[in-house]
Amino acid sequence: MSIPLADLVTILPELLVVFTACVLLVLDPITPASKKDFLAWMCFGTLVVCFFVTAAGMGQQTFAFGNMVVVDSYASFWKLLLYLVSGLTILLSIGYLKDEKIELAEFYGFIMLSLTGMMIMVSGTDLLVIYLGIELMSISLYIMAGFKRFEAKSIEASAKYFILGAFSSGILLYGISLLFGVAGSTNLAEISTAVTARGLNDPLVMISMMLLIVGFGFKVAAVPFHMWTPDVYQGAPTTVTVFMAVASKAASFAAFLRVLLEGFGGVKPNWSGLILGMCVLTLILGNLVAIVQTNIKRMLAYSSIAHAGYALIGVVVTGWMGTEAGVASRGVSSLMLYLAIYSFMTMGAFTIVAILRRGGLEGEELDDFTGLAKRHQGAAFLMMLFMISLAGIPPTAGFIGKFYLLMAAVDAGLTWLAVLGLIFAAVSAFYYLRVVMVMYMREPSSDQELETRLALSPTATVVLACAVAGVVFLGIYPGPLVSVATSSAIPLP
Amino acid sequence: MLYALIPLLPLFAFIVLGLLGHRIKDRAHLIAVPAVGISFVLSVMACSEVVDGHVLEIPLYTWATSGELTIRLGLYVDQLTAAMLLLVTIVSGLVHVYTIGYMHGDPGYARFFGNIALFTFSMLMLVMSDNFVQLFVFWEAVGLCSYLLIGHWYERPSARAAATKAFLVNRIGDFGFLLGVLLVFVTFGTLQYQPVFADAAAHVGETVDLLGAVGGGWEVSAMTLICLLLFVGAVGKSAQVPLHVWLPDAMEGPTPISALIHAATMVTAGVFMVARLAPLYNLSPVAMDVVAVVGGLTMIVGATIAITQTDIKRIVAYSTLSQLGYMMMACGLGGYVFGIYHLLTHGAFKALLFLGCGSVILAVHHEQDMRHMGGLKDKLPITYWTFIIGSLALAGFPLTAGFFSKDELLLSAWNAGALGQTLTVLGVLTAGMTAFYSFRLVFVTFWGESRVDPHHADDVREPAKVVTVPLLVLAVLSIVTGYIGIPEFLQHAFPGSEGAGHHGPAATGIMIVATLAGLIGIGVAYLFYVKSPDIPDRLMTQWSMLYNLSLNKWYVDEAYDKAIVNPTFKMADYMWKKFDIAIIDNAVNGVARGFAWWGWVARFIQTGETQNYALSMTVGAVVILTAYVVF
Amino acid sequence: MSVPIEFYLALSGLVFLIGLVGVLVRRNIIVILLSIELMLNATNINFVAFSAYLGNLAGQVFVFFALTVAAAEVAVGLAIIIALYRHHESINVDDFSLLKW
Amino acid sequence: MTVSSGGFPWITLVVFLPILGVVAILLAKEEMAKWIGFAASSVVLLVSLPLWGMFNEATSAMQFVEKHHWIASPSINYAVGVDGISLPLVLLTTFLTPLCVLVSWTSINTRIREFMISLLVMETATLGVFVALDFVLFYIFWETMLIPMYLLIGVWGGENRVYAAIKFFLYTLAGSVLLLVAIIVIFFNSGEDTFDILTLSQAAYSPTLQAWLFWAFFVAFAVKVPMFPFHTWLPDAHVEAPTAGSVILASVLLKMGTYGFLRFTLPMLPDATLTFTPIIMTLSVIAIIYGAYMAFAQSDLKKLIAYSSVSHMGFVTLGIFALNAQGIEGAILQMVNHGITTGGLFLCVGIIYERTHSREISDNSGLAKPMPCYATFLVIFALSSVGLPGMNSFVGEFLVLIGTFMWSKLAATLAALGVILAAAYILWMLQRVVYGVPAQHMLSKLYDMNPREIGLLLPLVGFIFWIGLYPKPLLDVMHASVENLIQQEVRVMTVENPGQNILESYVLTDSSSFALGREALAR
Amino acid sequence: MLGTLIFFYLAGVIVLTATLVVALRNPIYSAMSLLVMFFHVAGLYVTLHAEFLAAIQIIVYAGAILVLYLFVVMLLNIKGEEKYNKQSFVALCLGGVLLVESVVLGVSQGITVASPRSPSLGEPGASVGNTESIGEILYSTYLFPFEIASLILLVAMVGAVILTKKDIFESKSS
Repeated sequence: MSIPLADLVTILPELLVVFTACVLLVLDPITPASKKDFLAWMCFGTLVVCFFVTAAGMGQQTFAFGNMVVVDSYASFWKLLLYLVSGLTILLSIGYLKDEKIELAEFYGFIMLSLTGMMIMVSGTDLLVIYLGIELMSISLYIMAGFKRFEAKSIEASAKYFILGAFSSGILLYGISLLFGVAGSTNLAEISTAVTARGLNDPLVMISMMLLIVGFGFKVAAVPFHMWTPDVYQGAPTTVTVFMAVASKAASFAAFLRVLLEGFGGVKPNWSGLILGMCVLTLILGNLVAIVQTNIKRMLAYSSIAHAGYALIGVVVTGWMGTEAGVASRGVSSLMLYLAIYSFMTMGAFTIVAILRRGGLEGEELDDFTGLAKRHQGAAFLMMLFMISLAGIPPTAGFIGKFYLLMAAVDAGLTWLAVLGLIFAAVSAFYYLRVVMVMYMREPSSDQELETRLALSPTATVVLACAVAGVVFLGIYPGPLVSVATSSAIPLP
Repeated sequence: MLYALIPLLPLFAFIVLGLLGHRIKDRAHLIAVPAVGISFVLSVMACSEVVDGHVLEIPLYTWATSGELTIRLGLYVDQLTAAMLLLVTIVSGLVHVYTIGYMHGDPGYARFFGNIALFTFSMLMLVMSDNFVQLFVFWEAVGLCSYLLIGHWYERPSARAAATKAFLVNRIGDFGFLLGVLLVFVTFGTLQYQPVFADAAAHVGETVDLLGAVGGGWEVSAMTLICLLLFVGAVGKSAQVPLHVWLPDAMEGPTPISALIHAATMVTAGVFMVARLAPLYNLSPVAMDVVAVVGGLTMIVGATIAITQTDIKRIVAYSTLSQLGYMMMACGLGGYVFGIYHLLTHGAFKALLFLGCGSVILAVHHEQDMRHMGGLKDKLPITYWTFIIGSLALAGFPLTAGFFSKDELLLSAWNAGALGQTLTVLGVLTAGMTAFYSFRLVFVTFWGESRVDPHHADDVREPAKVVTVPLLVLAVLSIVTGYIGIPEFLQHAFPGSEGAGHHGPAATGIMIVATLAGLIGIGVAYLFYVKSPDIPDRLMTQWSMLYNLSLNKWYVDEAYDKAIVNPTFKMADYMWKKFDIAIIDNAVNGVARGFAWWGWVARFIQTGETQNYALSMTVGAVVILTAYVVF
Repeated sequence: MSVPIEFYLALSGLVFLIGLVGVLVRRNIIVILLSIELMLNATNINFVAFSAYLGNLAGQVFVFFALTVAAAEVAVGLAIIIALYRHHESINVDDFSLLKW
Repeated sequence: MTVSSGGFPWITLVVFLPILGVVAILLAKEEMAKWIGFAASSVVLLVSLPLWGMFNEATSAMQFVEKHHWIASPSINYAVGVDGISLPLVLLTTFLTPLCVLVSWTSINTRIREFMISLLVMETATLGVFVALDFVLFYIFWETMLIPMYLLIGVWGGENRVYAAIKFFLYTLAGSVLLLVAIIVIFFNSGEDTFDILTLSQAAYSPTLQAWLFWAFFVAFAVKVPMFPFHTWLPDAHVEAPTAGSVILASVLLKMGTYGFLRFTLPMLPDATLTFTPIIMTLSVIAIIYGAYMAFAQSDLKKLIAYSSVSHMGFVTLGIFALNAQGIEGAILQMVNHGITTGGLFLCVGIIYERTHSREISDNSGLAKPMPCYATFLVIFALSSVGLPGMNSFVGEFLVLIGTFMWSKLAATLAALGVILAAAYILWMLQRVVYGVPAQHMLSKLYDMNPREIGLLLPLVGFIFWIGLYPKPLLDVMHASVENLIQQEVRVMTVENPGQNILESYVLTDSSSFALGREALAR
Repeated sequence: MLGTLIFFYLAGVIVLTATLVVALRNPIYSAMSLLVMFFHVAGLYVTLHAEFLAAIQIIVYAGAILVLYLFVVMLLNIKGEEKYNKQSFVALCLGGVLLVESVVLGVSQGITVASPRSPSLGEPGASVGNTESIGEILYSTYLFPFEIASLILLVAMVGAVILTKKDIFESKSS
């Protein structure tokens, strides 16, 4: 039994990340507390390297480990995004962990490991692998969510996430088992042949698909499987929230889409309708409930649900009956584009929340932002920028993302869906702008003046810089990203 | 081209005064008077050029083009215009002079001169305009001037109100006028006089669909509609019934204004317009009759009100009203020449009367109620005698200008068929009343013992030369204008309107009757207010109803207030609060509130209990599976 | 083979549903985790049955991995439960709902 | 690749110079902000003037066109240019912004830097809207404009500013929801892979589709204008906004809506336009009368002017949908006029507000004595908004009325009624504000205008009389473009009933357009 | 025939014990009945010729996991006798619906499984299931998942430590 070298080369990035994680876990005990940052930088460096490795391999399509893993441009796109997000999360955490007094180097280890899980999810072509990837990612996240052990909220978030996560993965697994019965294998390609052969109304196919949709719907936080999101996002440490809101959501969408298209490509009408329903519900509920939130983290959580709704538009389009290949791939690419852009703006928004501190705590209440523009013009301005972008108002990137999704929707003949999406975009503007309003149009109370400060570590500055750059640049000149997304969408059938 | 200066000089004066007014202050007249003076001279020259029947046309510039619409501004001087030019420049010039004395020491001295200069400019442009747009532009411009001038003493609430009222009522008239202009364009495709007049005949048969794209197809004759709409403007401007209400109130303005704008020139613009557009009116009998009837009505209404008023200026104002009625009636009956003729003579003697009132008012320290006057004839000889002349002319006393013009006017009316003859009878009646109230005014003001406020009863004396000289000049004019053959001069402007034969039984009959009416009126006035002053009071009590009706101007103002003004404001407030805010705006905010409310409701799905979350997932699963089972 | 595959499917389905209901009805976290174990076992029964029926080992291998994951989850889960217990002195899920609405 | 006009990129320069100003402000010190703001906006004005000079009135084609590829798929270009319709509006914008800076000179004394930045960003956005030749570009500018306006109202506004700001923002945003969808739908139905406005205007769309698109456009534009049922945000926004905000709002922002009608609805959806003209005309007439009538009830100067704006913008829409040269040119002219006149009025209100800190008529009465110079200006602007002949508004209203009169006597008559009402409420306002008796407690605060204030009102007065007395040059700029625009309609109408040009079809049989509309709908 | 009987015995016990796990009020009893069930599942595996898995089932599940549970239960000495959740009725209904629906589906359409991969194996499961072959593919075909599984375990290990170790932060920060 010998390990084919080629396969190892194919999964080189994964190996690098894992290796770094292990090294970190080894070095952690022997590095003095003052030097911990070094470990973070080590991880960051690794990610940079991985970035270039993946970017270099962009374009070709290589299978490894007997078609269990594929590295195609679709996977690469997501991986690049994941590196970026994880890297920024790490940078942000360096300062944040100190402020929150949870300075554990293991944290970075978990980020790396769960990143590994995500990478496996996006490039797995075998349900077994995808499942394991999901588990690796989720278990790390359960732990990270509870990282502020001494805070009841944090642990509660962790517990809720864990219970529901385990529940959903149980459901997912059962679905997989049925599929195995259907196809005699867990490989997506074989599954799709079997499913296509059996057609729409085979009970096993139906039930298994239902279970899979529930499982993935949970991961991407689509209504009605979204309910963990607000609680967990609010309770978890902010950097973890960012990581969950951006990275895990992106990875889950990637895997979800791959499973749907490569596994169930034959029965598109069977699932696109369902996804459409989920999509509509998600849009409506996410936006409506966000209106009444007073805690920014929770508000952003609901907004991330709403954004999942928008992303689902892309999924719907890819599967919508009667759409020819061109339209379908437009759906995929617009989804990828949207999530990429969404990552930047969400990253930015959460970063502001993370660095804004009132007393010893982080300024996560809406009230903590009162009159921010008076004291910290820069922060207020950036927050406004991110809010505008999240609301999808030009000339920020958020608009471009929505624009392409709507294009796809209209192209697929779902004009009404586009209208609905935009109406709720207008609704969302209300709660996003309320933040702006609070920052710019309210007078801060005197004690607030004293209490609030900006824990702006240099690394956090870098994060903000990247986020702003993304939001503005992609808003004004989205061309490159668009073309990348378009080309990366091709490998999917 | 030289004649372009006629209007431009006053404009220049206005601009100078407008910009440097605060510097020039009391020397304002040094700029205004010469300007008007020169334009007077130029007008005389212009007049002499057109006296032999041909006309001057001076194109200025193309104002605007749009689609097939092209509007060229220009000046057009024919006999009608020339006569008006003279009238305007003369009266305006004299008023300028008079003002030097009258407004002496007024804080707004320069502003006042500026405004009358502007008015003179606008009025001249109005009479000289050669197209409808220009006519309309200055039609409103003179209205603006009167607005500014009536409101000259804006500290007085009454003056403010009067100014606004004047402008608004005029606006209502102009609304019709504007529509008329639009209709002219739609019918003729142009707005220049000459082409319109040229092919007016061709469009007689045309009709317009009133409702247009809205459908319904309510057809009326284009020509009639045009004439009537334009006439609405005239009704407003010339204070004809029912839009006459603004003129009396306009007396709140300084007296020179009353003389210039509200007696001699602006208010006659309506008559002028009808005359100017004779070629159109001639083609629409209906419109003509309407004009005539409205004129006649105004004539009688004005007179009936005048006989009971006590404010000297208002008396004169109402007499102006009824005189305008005469003119309008004449035009309506086709006697344009005589309408204009009377317009000119009236311009002279009415200006005279106003300025006379002015000097009286000046003498008795801005007292206008004649019950606080009397016995002034010794103190103010010049004023008194000139005033007498004016009144005689107004009463149509033989050998005054008023006598000739009114006489020929009535004559032409008499010759204009049944309607004409009925109106003539009214005219004679009115003549009688006119004589009565004008001499009532004279007797009460100048005769009898003084009822002047004792404080300054002693220092009542003749005002300065600048005030009296214009009186004398006008007095002369109100005689002379009867003899210089104005009608013949005007004939050229109205081809085919040779005045009815000046001889024959009708002519003499009318002359005698009218004169008699005048004399009777004077006699009655003498009887009432000199011989036995108790008669009026007795009548007053006997016919109190009629008396009050007349005293309160037939309650027209009250009616308007009750029927239109107050409801408008009340309704507006109600609509705003109950409809705009309570319904429309509420609906808008309601949508927003609705979303928020749903959000508030939906948040409670998120109970915070883990197992509820798991349950909702299960529900989701069930729903999906059911969907599959069902479909 | 003597027993038709449908029986196995029915069995596993039943167990799975019981586990699922268990998750929904029990308040004690530990029992909830046990119910989840039921669901996983149902899965495993499926896999084994299929693999035997189809005669390929993939199913058994999958069970192997599922087992590993289950073990890992249990470890983490119990850790969380302990941490949670430190805060609430209780491990009834409905006793902790700081985060809601 | 670049398909530039080859010439010097005037438009780009004009549009983005303000952004340079923003950068400068960010770098400079707070005290310098307003100076830079003024400098920047004036430079923009200077740079924009040559456009007028070099503009070729003969052609209806876009001029100073710049076109660069921006996004590959779908092909979205950075394409800008002006024609006779947009040029006046561009100039209006560049001309008013410096005034806005000036009027805020002393009245804005908190966060001057942000204020100036918002103002300049606003200028860029609005200019962008008027010059954009690419639909997506247009939409981007169209939306971008919301943010600075939101801040202007919300940060520097009056007591109730937050409510007004959010209302303004959400209302207009919600309005443009359908616009974006419509843009995309048009893109897919035009049969070409481009968002180029001119190309899309050439394509033909099925009447049913046109009907949908028409209403989609309508909502967006009508909210901006605002037309009758959608007007309620205007009073709030105007009243709460700072003076500069109100001026921009009234003078430039409202024009976007009507500009939208001209640039998109008419050329792209000719059939639908003909079909729905009666409805729009009705709404416009209602707006005219209703707005004027509401103004009666106002005791707050700004509210009064706001409602008068509704009325005046009613004239604009009326003229546009009269679909003939006079109407449309009058409408465009009226946009400019309304910008100047209402702008002037708001400036006046701002000036007095700076002294008395009240917008109530009762507090600001009898200004003629203490502030003669101010009173003069106020009277001039007021009379201009009454539409007094010899002043700018008259020309616009006159042309619009002619155009409308050709379409329907009744409509024109009702619209003309609006003119009377305008006279009524404006004069009533003057009677109290200018001529009334001063409120005693205010007397001490009433001092006449300083040179800066006079300086910023004088140019407006200049325009009022220039346009009033010699509108020809301004109209000449429009002719070609408007003619071209009308040809679009003619094309459709001649399809309906050949051998009739649009004017005849209106003049001879007023109801023809209505009938045509019905047929168009029936198809 | 015998096989069927055995199956029904095992299945019956499994379902019963499973129900007890959910039904019994006391966690300890639940755990116990789960233990019973594990053994029977293992038995089921044996009948399916998956002896290796059967062994693991006993060792890992019964031996490790369940003991762990009991350990925690003891550690936190939870007083038993807890009530069901308020939503239990709804939950049962939903479960019932799911059951009915899947039965309906199964009966109406009929369940068909993929055809056996290798017909050569006449008596299915004879050669498969022996530990050797499993180990074989586990280290060749399934090497990659195997590695991932190891990572999962690693994460779980470290995570458990981090979450439970007392005063971990104090020691770090000092």
